[in-house]
Amino acid sequence: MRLLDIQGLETFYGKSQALFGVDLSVEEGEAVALMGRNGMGKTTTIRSVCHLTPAQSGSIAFAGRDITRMKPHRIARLGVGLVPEGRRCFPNLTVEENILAAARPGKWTLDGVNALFPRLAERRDQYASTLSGGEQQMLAIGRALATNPRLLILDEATEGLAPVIRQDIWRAIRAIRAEGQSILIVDKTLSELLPVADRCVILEKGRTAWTGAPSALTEDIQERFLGV
Amino acid sequence: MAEPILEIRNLKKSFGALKATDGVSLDLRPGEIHALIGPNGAGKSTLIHQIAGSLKPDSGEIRFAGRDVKPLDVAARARLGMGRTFQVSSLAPEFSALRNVMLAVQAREGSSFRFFRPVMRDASLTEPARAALARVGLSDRADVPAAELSHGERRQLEIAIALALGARAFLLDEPMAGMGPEGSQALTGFLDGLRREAPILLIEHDMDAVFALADRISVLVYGRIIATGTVDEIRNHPDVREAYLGEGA
Amino acid sequence: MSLALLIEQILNGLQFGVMLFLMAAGLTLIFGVMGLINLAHGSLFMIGAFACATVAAATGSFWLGLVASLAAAAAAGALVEILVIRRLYERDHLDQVLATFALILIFSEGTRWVFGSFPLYLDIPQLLSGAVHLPGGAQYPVYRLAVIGVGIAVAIGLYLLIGKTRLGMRIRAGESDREMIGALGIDIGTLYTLVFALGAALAGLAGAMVGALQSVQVGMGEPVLILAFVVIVIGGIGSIKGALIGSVLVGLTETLGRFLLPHLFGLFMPPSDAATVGAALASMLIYIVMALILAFRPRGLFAASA
Amino acid sequence: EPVKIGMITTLSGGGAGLGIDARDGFMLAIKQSGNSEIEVVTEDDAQKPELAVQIADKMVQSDKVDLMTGIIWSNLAMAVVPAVTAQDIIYLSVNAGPSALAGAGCGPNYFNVAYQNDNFHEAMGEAANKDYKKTFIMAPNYPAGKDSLTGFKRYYKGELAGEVYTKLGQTDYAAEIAQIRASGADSVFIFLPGGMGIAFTKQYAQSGVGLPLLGPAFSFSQDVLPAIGDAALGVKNTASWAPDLDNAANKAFVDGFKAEYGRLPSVYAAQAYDTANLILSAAAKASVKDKDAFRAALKEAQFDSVRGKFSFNTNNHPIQDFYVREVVKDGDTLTNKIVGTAFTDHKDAYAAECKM
Amino acid sequence: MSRETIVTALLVLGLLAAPFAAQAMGEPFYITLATRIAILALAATGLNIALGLGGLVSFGHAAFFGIGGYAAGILATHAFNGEPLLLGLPGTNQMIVIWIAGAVIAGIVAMLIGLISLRTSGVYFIMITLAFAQMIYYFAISWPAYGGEDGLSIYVRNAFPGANTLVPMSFFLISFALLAAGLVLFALIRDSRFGAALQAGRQNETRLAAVGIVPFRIRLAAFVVSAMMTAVAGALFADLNRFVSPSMFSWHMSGELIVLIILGGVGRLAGPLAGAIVYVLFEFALGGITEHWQLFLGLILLGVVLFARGGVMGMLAGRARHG
Ligand SMILES: Nc1ncnc2c1ncn2[C@@H]1O[C@H](COP(=O)(O)OP(=O)(O)OP(=O)(O)O)[C@@H](O)[C@H]1O
Ligand SMILES: Nc1ncnc2c1ncn2[C@@H]1O[C@H](COP(=O)(O)OP(=O)(O)OP(=O)(O)O)[C@@H](O)[C@H]1O
Ligand SMILES: [Mg+2]
Ligand SMILES: [Mg+2]
Repeated sequence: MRLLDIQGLETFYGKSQALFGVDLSVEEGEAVALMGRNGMGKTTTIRSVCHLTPAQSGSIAFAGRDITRMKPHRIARLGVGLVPEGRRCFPNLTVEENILAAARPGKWTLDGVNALFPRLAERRDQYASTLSGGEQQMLAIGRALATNPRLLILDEATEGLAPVIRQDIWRAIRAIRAEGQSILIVDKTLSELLPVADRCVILEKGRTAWTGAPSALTEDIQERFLGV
Repeated sequence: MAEPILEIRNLKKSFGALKATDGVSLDLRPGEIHALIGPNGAGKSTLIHQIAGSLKPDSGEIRFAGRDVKPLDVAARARLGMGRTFQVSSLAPEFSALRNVMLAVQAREGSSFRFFRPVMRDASLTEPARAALARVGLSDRADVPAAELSHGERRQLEIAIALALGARAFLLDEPMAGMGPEGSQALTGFLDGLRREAPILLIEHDMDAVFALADRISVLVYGRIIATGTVDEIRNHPDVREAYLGEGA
Repeated sequence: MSLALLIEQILNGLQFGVMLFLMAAGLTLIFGVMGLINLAHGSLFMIGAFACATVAAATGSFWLGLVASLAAAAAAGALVEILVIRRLYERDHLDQVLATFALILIFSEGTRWVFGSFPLYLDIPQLLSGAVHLPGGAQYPVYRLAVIGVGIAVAIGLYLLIGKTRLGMRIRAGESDREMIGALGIDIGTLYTLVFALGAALAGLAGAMVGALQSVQVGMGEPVLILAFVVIVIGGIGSIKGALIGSVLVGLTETLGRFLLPHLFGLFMPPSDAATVGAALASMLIYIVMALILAFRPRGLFAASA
Repeated sequence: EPVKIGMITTLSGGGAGLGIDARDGFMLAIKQSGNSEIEVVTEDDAQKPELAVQIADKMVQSDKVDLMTGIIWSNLAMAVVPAVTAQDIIYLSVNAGPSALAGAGCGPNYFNVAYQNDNFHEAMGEAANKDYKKTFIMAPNYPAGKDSLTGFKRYYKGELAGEVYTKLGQTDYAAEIAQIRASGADSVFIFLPGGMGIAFTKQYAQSGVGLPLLGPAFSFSQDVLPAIGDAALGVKNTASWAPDLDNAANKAFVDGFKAEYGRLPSVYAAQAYDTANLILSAAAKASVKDKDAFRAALKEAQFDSVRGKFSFNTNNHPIQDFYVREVVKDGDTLTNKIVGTAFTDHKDAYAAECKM
Repeated sequence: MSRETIVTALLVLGLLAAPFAAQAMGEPFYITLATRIAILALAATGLNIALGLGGLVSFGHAAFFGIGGYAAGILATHAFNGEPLLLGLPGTNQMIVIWIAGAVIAGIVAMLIGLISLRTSGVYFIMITLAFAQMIYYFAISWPAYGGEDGLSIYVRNAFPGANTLVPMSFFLISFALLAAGLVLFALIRDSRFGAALQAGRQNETRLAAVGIVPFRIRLAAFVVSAMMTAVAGALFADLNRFVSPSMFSWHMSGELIVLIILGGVGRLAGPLAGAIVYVLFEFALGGITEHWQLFLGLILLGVVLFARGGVMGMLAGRARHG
């Protein structure tokens, strides 16, 4: 079944247009990598899906329902869990409160998150504003998992994490994907991203420029759209 | 060997029971890139904060350009030539990229207590700022407000500001974070050249960049430096593999 | 000046402090926790007092009046949130200042239009009239003890609500990042309407309870507004404990200053001059204390987060 | 010749009750006179001096009024009166009577139809001599408060159990009440206008201290009595007028006011009513355009005052009687009844300083 | 020319033209009203330096407004009665001397207040500046020497060389000239290096310090300049009303100055002027219509916040241009 289906998305920041027609879909249980150079519209696409920066035109469907005009919290409750760019932990809440504030019942509990990131358990009563960068990143992931989403959206979720932790996170991502969790993921480290992804979508200047399996992502295409 | 520009001796800083910096000694020599790596929460940013002056150490010494800088505040240390970037971009959001950089030029040039001459018509400010933007590849985004730049572009702007400061040493806290693969490659090349202008203390989790750039690497774990050495020494250091690099490296 | 009198004055100071907390409680929620600058807090206080006075006069029951004060202020609060505040979350704080300033004008003049220009009658309920005897011969009005009781109950309730419940976490999260808490599935809009209404209801409750001791008239909320901001800021924004301690500190300073300063100046001045100079200094005292505290602790006594 | 009167008074905010009473009393007199030659322009000063000045400028420059009146508060009067009278406009005060305008700052264009600020307090000082030996006195710490206690002390011969100045706008008096209780006083004199008086009187009654309470009429006038309630019963207060004062003019006024507005008038309404009648009497004798003649006509003060006899002293301030009143319950309504006379033909203390 | 420049020019010229039109139509009161607008706009422009450029929301600028006013009142009183002031200095009725005196005193007081207040930020700054103003307010109310709460009358408007200040038009022109000077100064500061640092400090203090500029010093200087401009306006205001009173120190006054700025457009050159025009005109027009004018004034202000982003200037000239 198609979990997320985006057609012809166009989004503006004020008067300036950032998306010019993004098409993207995520099947149930699939991990899709959203790629592109800096400033090509990856984050904007995600913000539009969550209705944080509403799209001007185009359509977004989630689990068969049109969510184009739905309020962000309703979309989240349908099962979209967001790890936003730049972490955005709640600085005036403790680590534990960050995880619990929006938690919804399901497989992921506080204990589950703590088991995934022992570091967070250690710092449980510390205000998020004083966490190290990487700790905040873990917290943002844990917080999203605790809402037990059907689709987990990760926008540069491994940014600033130490290699060991990244390996843990990629391992965790593979594990939850293996359990059928759907994932939409933005990440800059291709070597780690590609093995996890079932499919890749590349944005170029606010448009979907290429879609295909990771194996089809030739050096040529990488050179052309990603600059490597 | 040349005198180190930055010397840290036995620096300590605790947050309650947590020893975030636990007797760190470290130096930065002219012409080198000294990478500081370590697990999340090891105390790298805390160290930078203490060097730059935004956190007060509990004890220990910090010397920069031959001076004890402990009594100086952030601004005074910046004027001495510490070019620092932030782990999370810290910019003037309403100012254009250009004006963000001009601020640094203005600070380097001296007095900000000039009330009358319009800055935008002051070529002694705009020209160096444009040059700095050009060097990081942001020329065509010069007039875009910082708030409207994408994440990666903001990271580039941070570097441009540090350049415009005419720093005698750079303290870069995860400059690669948020840059795409292409950006990271470009930045790696750029930093490679930059070390000839001024040495760099580089905090980075991107090991490709670190291994490509670093002359020396120090590894910080739980507030202590557990190893310092060349790329190869560190890459093969068992404790470092265990605590930081993991099996992949 | 006897010791008994001094002790009684200290009690008065404590009592006044708790009363201040009660007056500031609603603002603690709206301003301290939700982070909204609400200059119309005094108006909500006034609405509570007017509702209580009107209903008490019509039914003869102070208690029905109290219920009415909660209901009226909560309704006014909800209305204000939905019609005005909601559109301003994403804006600069200063827009909230202007909007709520406008609301003061509207509420004050609207109240005068509806209720006329003369102060209303509101007395304490029969049940709580009279005084208890304290050890040492002083007596204390029962009603004031009740005010202390309610004040402390509100303090504990707020402390638990904000610090210990998931609702409290969400409110605080909304204060720092509204968009993000929404994106995590919390209907922050409705939540904030409710919390705003709750804060307004607390203001209304304070208006009714304190109104029975003072005069119920248009403009009665203005001094409350400033005092409430003062105690919250002294305590540290966002901290319930801080607001309570700030209130008691201000209550004690104000009461003892008023009482002791004229005596102090009386030591080296003729009594009449001492009375005026002492009083002049006493009226500045809480501001002096606030300035001193903020000079040494720029984020109040108990800043919620570093 | 039509007369244009500019009335600046407080119609909004906390002090609006006084201004509205003054306006209503004034307009009642105009209406009763049936004189259609008189035009009154009324504006709200919101109790702000700057706004009062702006309105005064407008009334002088734009509305071109002949006379001005209406201000309740001394600080607003000080802001408006000197500037207005300097432009040769006659100002008649319905309430405020700051000492500066009674003494050195007096002038031919300024008539005070109410009282000099100290008068009510002086009257209470005099009246208190009869029953009390040790009074605790209290007022807010601002000029009117200081004038009040000075006025009281000018005539009071007993001892002072305490002299306390409170913060302007204070609403909680627990500390002062404790001091009163501990002071060994035999009576308490307060000057706490508006909401301050309401709050104090309620709290004082609740405290059970029970010493006799004295004050000028301001704290126990008809505008605040309903709000204080039974706590005010038995309080003695002084004024130049009371609703039960026995003369024909007063009867016509009180009945007319009740019929017109459905409430009892206050002393502010009475003073404003007298002011209007004074103007009417002068207008009947002289043209308002002939300033000298009109001033002379005003000075004669030949009108039927609700206060009985009324005349102007050399400084254009009243010579009048002052009464002791007691708050009583008349059916369901609280009101004041005269229980004695404090002064007859009383003049203020500043007239000698007035060089006019 | 940008739309903002055009709107600004129109507002300034409109203010200049209005009194002449009023005079032609025989409505001299409108000259007074225009003078009032100019003076309040000048006071708010002063505050706009601290608040608009520096993000320093001073809720205590009434202190400086009042200091200017009392400088005028006290100096004029002493000139009038010939008694010497403190330290044997004579009073004066020369406006220029009064402006300088008011500005200098306000500058010194602002320096002292700023040294303490600028250690705080955000709402704490709002409240600590309020605290200082309230101290001065209560002092002024209870200090009998210059009238206490009753205030102080200036019997004859102070003098300006070559002009009869009692003629409304002359006094208007003086006030207008000072407003124009204030606006020019504001624009210069905004575009200067100092202004760049000040504005950067508002947006991101950490960034400013990290390039080597001490935010505290920049802010202190801005606070002092801002206070001085507001004090000059206060002195003019005293002369306009020929009266000063502690209400010039009250928090309502501080609040009103802030309201003027927000109403007009925060940090915009013509914001305070636009705000003053709208506020004073509505206050004046509504006051004559109904006793409940404050209700309608409230509704209008509310309408502006809700529907005109960025205040009146936002409505007329579009959103603020980014630097
Ligand atoms: N708040 C904003 N206002 C205006 N323009 C914006 C805003 N945020 C982003 N943009 C612009 O929208 C475009 C797309 O940005 P977006 O953040 O979606 O890119 P991205 O692909 O996520 O880049 P990165 O890899 O750097 O995070 C960019 O040109 C950017 O400058
Ligand atoms: N003010 C504070 N109070 C308490 N703990 C703090 C405070 N500031 C930092 N810490 C803790 O100190 C440790 C070191 O933090 P620091 O930011 O220096 O880590 P880091 O090495 O930069 O990590 P990363 O790579 O994740 O950015 C962390 O565990 C952090 O939670
Ligand atoms: Mg992005
Ligand atoms: Mg870090």
